[in-house]
Amino acid sequence: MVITYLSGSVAVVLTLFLSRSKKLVYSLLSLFLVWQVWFTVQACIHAGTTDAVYFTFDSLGILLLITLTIVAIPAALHSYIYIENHAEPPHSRSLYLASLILLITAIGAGYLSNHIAVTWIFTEITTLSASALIYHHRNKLALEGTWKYVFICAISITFIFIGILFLSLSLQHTGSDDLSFTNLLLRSKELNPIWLRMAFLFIFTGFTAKLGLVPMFTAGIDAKDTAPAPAGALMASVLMNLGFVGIFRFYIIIANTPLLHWARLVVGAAAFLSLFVATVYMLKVKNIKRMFAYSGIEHMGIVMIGVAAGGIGYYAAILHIVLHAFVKSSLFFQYNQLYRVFQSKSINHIGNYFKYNPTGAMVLLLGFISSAAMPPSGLFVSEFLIFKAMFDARQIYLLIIVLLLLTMIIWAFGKNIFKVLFVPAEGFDDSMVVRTNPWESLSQFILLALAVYLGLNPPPAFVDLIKESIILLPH
Amino acid sequence: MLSVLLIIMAALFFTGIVIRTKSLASGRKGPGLLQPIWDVIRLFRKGAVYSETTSFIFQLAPTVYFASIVMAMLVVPFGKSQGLLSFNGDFIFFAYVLALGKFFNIISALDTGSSFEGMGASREALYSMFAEPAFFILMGSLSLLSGHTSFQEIFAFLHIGSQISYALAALATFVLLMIAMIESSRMPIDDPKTHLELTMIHEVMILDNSGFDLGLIFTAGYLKFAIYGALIVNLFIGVIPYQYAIPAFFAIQFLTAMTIGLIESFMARFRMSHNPQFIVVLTSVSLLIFFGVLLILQKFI
Amino acid sequence: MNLIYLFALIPFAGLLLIPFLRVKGQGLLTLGLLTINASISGFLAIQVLTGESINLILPGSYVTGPIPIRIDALSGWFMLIINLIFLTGGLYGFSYLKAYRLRRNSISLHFAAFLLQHASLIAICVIQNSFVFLIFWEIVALTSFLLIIFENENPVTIKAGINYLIQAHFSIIFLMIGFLWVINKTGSYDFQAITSYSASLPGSVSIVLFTCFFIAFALKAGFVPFHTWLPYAHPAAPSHISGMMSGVVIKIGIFGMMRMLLLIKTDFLTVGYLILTISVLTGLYGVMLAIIQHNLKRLLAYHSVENIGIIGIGIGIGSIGIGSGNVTMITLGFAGALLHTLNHALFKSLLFYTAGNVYQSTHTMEIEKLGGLIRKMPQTAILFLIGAIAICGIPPFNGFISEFIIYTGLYKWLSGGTMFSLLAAIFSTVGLVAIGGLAMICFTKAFGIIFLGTERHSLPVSCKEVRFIQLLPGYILTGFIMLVGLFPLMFIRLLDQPVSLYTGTSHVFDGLQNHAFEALQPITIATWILIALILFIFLVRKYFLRHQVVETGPTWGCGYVAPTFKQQYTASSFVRSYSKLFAPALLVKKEEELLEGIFPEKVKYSSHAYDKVERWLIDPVLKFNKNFMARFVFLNNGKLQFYILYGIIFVLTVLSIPVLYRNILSFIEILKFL
Amino acid sequence: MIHVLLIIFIITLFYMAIANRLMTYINVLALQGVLLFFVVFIQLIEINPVNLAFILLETIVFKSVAVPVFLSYLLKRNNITREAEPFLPNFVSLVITTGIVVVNILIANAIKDDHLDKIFFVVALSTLFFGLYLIATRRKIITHVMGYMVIENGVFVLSLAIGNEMPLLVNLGIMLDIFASVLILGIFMNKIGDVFKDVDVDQLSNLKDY
Repeated sequence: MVITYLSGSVAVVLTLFLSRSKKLVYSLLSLFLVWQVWFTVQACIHAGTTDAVYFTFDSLGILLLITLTIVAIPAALHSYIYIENHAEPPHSRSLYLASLILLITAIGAGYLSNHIAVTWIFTEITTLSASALIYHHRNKLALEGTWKYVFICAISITFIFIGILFLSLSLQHTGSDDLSFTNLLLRSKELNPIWLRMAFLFIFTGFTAKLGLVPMFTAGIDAKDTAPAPAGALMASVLMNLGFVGIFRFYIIIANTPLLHWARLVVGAAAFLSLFVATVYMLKVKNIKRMFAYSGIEHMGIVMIGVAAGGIGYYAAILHIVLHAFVKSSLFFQYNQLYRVFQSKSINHIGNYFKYNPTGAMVLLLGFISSAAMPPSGLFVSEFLIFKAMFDARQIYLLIIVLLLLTMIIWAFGKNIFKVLFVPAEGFDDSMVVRTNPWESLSQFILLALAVYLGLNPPPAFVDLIKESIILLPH
Repeated sequence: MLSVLLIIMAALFFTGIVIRTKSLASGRKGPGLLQPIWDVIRLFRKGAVYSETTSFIFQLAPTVYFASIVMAMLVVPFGKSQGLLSFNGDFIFFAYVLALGKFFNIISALDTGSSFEGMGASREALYSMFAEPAFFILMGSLSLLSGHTSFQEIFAFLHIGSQISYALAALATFVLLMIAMIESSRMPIDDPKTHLELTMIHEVMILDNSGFDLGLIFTAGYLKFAIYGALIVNLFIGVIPYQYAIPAFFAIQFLTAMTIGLIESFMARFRMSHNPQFIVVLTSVSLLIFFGVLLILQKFI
Repeated sequence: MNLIYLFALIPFAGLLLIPFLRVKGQGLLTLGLLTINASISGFLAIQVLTGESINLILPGSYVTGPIPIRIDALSGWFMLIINLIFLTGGLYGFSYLKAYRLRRNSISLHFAAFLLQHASLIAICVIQNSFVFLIFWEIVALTSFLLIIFENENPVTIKAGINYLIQAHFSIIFLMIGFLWVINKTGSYDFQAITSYSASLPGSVSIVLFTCFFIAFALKAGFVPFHTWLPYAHPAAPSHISGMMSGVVIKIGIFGMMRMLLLIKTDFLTVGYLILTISVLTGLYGVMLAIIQHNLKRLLAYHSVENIGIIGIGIGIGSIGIGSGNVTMITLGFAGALLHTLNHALFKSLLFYTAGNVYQSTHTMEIEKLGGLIRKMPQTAILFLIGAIAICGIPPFNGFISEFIIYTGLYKWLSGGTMFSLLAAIFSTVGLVAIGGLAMICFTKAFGIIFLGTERHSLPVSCKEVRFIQLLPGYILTGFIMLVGLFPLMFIRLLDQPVSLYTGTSHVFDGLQNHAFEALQPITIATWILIALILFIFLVRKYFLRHQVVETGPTWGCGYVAPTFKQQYTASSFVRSYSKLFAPALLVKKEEELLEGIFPEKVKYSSHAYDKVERWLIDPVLKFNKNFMARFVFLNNGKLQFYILYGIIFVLTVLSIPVLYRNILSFIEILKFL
Repeated sequence: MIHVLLIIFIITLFYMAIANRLMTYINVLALQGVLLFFVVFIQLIEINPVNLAFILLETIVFKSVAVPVFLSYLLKRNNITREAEPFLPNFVSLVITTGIVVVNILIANAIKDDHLDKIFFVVALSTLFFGLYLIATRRKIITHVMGYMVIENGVFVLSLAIGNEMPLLVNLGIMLDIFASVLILGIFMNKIGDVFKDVDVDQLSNLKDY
């Protein structure tokens, strides 16, 4: 079935890439959305089964796939709005949409793959498609962003590959050469610890480029900054989740070996550093898009801290990463309407958005509240659980530092957001402000509401999915 | 009831005695003892002049001031007999009802918009603020000593026996006397003798009052003296029978008045900037009293 | 049960409807829904205050677990206060916001937040699940933030709002740590777990736990040194919000504190002394800074700090009473605290509403610029005067009653005990007295300068009395102030249930087996006599003056022929001698040019009050933090090589650390060997 | 024999460390390709011939011909100056390179695993870190590309170490190699040359946060 899905999407991509007529392009886009939804439904139906050897519809995969689909639909919608507002030339339009669809497909397949090498391959493909999206504007900055992103990702992919080589080394003396997660988990006791250590280190470092964690977080920021906002939304939410999947699946294996403690230290250190870096730059940046990106870094830091803390932290981490996908993408979607009003992404030139587009302003406000993990946003729930996990792990001092850092982030984020929302920007004449249609914000409201609902009152199915996806971890 | 009558009677003469003492001390004959009362009565019959900057506050204030003094008078006991009102913590009521009077005094002074009266008002507010803690500590220590929290019981159960308690009584007298001086802003805090514009606190606040209002204010002033005098009396008479108590009352009131007169004739007014220190001294003195009480109760371990 | 669901439903109905209505409709809808919710919660509150307590458990969700809802007398009392202030505040806001009717968006946001805040405040009072409690706690913070920043074009307002938001978030942090501690030990979100757990703790540890909660609630209530957000938030907010903030929102901190005193079993004596000390300091510091403020709302804000201190003194006495098993002190302390909570809510919101009237007709809050308003807006003046007298704790108004009860508690405490406790008692008394005296300076200044004398500054011609509808809330509050002042026993009866929660014995006041309140009866009589006396003398005065000539003339200038309004006493000059005396405690920045020469130039003088606590506790931390964080901005410097270097460094560090670690260990071994 | 080749490989790294001209780098890359060709031939002789042929083809055609030619074409096309312009003097980089190699030998020595031919490990890691070092210390953008190529070679060597057991991984490595190189070089030749005339790294540091 996955094969069908992949071939189908590839077909769509190719035809899109070649086709120039507006109608055809958009019908193909909507066709793909249907295709995507169908695939998701199929995945849910065949939950637990393995497909085409390398893919398994396990609960983590399904959960994130559903998230992907939910985010993908408004992404497509906003891409449409974006393209129509910018009156893109046909070829760039097709290129954009083709690479968007390719990105979505690759991410989806990456979630589901049960073989580390396959995950790795799809990660490469995301790099390819993402770079096309980042370069969409075709100006100096876009080029620089693309170059950096591609280069860093190439390096990180190489790291992952080295990691895989080490992994195979550690597997060597067990006589099996199957690098699928299930097999690794099966033999986790026999793996050679030295090579496993190296393998985890390199794979972790490699995936941080996608996940947006210290050390490789840098390129992702530039990418999300220079890419068109709808694509940026995908990169800031579901693409990060792909990195998470890569690390998490491998973490499950290492968690069943004596190396768990060491792995915890590594992940925890990286996560804490990311949180710190995020704070530093949240206090610094004046570019609202980059600010969103850094807040993403912060959230990934929190997620990985949850993973490192263990216990209820695993549950909270998965919950957090799903909810964060919704919140952050809605913020990025809103960014387009903001930009349409002010024609600038620098906070100094933006102000009193509440006056020009109250609906959108509400999205920004709620988005801020959610992303600052203040109640009633669902992220508060996950963060609370993560703090609880830290408390249970006897990391009270670390917890206090984390809380302080988060407070600073809220302060910085709030300062900028409320400047954007309310305080008029000096020297901005609102004579030619375009009236934005409030219904554009509907999808964002839905995403935010979803985050609240899933956080505060999660339906049993959702809870079960999360619980199953962490069932292999030692509790 | 008895206390009220006595206080009123004392009030009739008190200021007269003070003035007479002062004039004798300065080698003059001086007016009759009841002269102040005649002045007040004359004022009551007069009309009034109001500044056009003033509002109804200005007209209401003297009434409230007078009423507050009268209320304060009602809770003061006399030896065995309670005041008209007597309850636990009535001295708190005493202090706060006087505060009501002050409040209105101050705002009525501000109502005229005159710089002089504003000055007086600001000082009145500051000094009374300074004076209050002393009174409360004094009453607190007395109530601790007697184990009761109403004027009448406190004074009734105050056993003046040991040397320490004599010292305490003396100190208490001093404190009460000084509070009285501050409250009615006499020497050494303020000098009512000088020409009105130069008296710095109380007298200057009532520059614009005239007629009936002025009369009320004067009467209130006389009553105030008598009230504090009565408190001082109560310190000493305890529960002795009336045939001794009542003469003692007048004797002590008379002494108090004379003391005030003498102080006023032989002392110079403090510099305004020195007054706060002086008033805070009262607080420390009353703290001394408190420690004395602790001594008596053997609380020092 | 259904009532509660209805209650929870209504604000959301409001949220959905408000954005689609016109301004007037929004206001009416808000008022209507508010009234419904208030009557629901008020109904429940009356029920619990008359004896029965409501316990029920909502199912909750997977994350929250079961949500116990326990409405006891304490919740009831606070619910009544909240409802009262919100109703008047809503009414006032309804007419206050008419001036802004053009800014529809802000107003709809405002009203939505208003409804939500009321609901969540009530929820805080009744919900006993720590997780849900946290959620509502933060919702209150958020909504009050939204309410504060109503005049949101002004950067100062936003700054003040964020300042508040962050400090509120700190309170959440402390709450969270406290709750997490309990959850971690007991695994239960229910508040009863706190009781059981703290009971199992040794006193010293449980005090740490209590301190955690205490700081959290002190941040909300604005105890010194956690008060620094108040003087910014109140002036920034529209007046009805300032009124509600200091009437209710900071009181929720008091509520939390008293709730914790019920829940946590700890060494109440120590806790009592702790609270008492902080409270006395708070009261003194608050009023001392209030006096030198030039902005009326800042002044009132500092007075909220002062009154929180007074309430705290009551709580302190109460918990000392619990610690020493002195029922009278418990009764007097907590009764005083609770009653003063109500009283402060009443007169402080009254004062803020009148301040709002002044602001709307003069467009300034600078005391120095006002003057003689009593002739332009007499009703506002009278209302303000009543509020001022009440807040100074002077009879015949309500402030006196609660302060009197607290005094009685102090003197009961003073009636015996160890040297230490006696000293503590006497100094708290001195503190309370000083607070009263200073408050009198402050409000004679405020009332005298703003409303009396002549204009110190040319006021706008449009300056006139506001419409009656806008005065109405003030009159209602005045009515309550009178009621408490003249019929205190009525309210004392209501306090019977809440206080008996602390004493443990039910119906403490029936027959007054402890002679706590026997004084209130004569007090009431005395107050009546006082009023009667004033009326009587006033009539006599009228009688005497009826035949006399009553004329008006200029104020007696002591011979000076050309007095101008500039010669009046100003606020600064009124408190000059005070601020000279208290200079060490204050922080007044002065800019003055002295007169020189025979024909001096125009000179100017200006002074700004600043907060020492803020200068010493807050600012350095922020400064350090800023510099520290700024040291790390080189990380993302746009150079690809560095980005790759980070990767290398990370890998190498992780690889090398274990090796180094081992080497260091062996080295230490060698050292040991040597 | 393999060992000799690998040692020569390491020596090429030293040479690269002290080389000044970009052209030299390109030649070294080509030489490395050839070396790898032989290494593959000897090391993987017993895997199935088709796969072997594919790998050999990749090494000889892609690594040692296509990439160098393409790089030199880029040099001419964007008329990039011939100097490598390192941040550090060659002597230092030589020392550092030696250090890298030594450290790797030590690490390899520390690892107890008889399944692995240590020299592969040493060569691979040295190459990897040397490549990273090259990227970090050269000023021109194109040297980044070359550094990346060096890294790829290192990874390739590492994959050869286990090529017998898992030829799949070798193929994956090749795929990565081709994919990434094409992507990077593609961007490079299309755009960067045109947009940024004087291709200096500092040109590409506008996206930053301070």
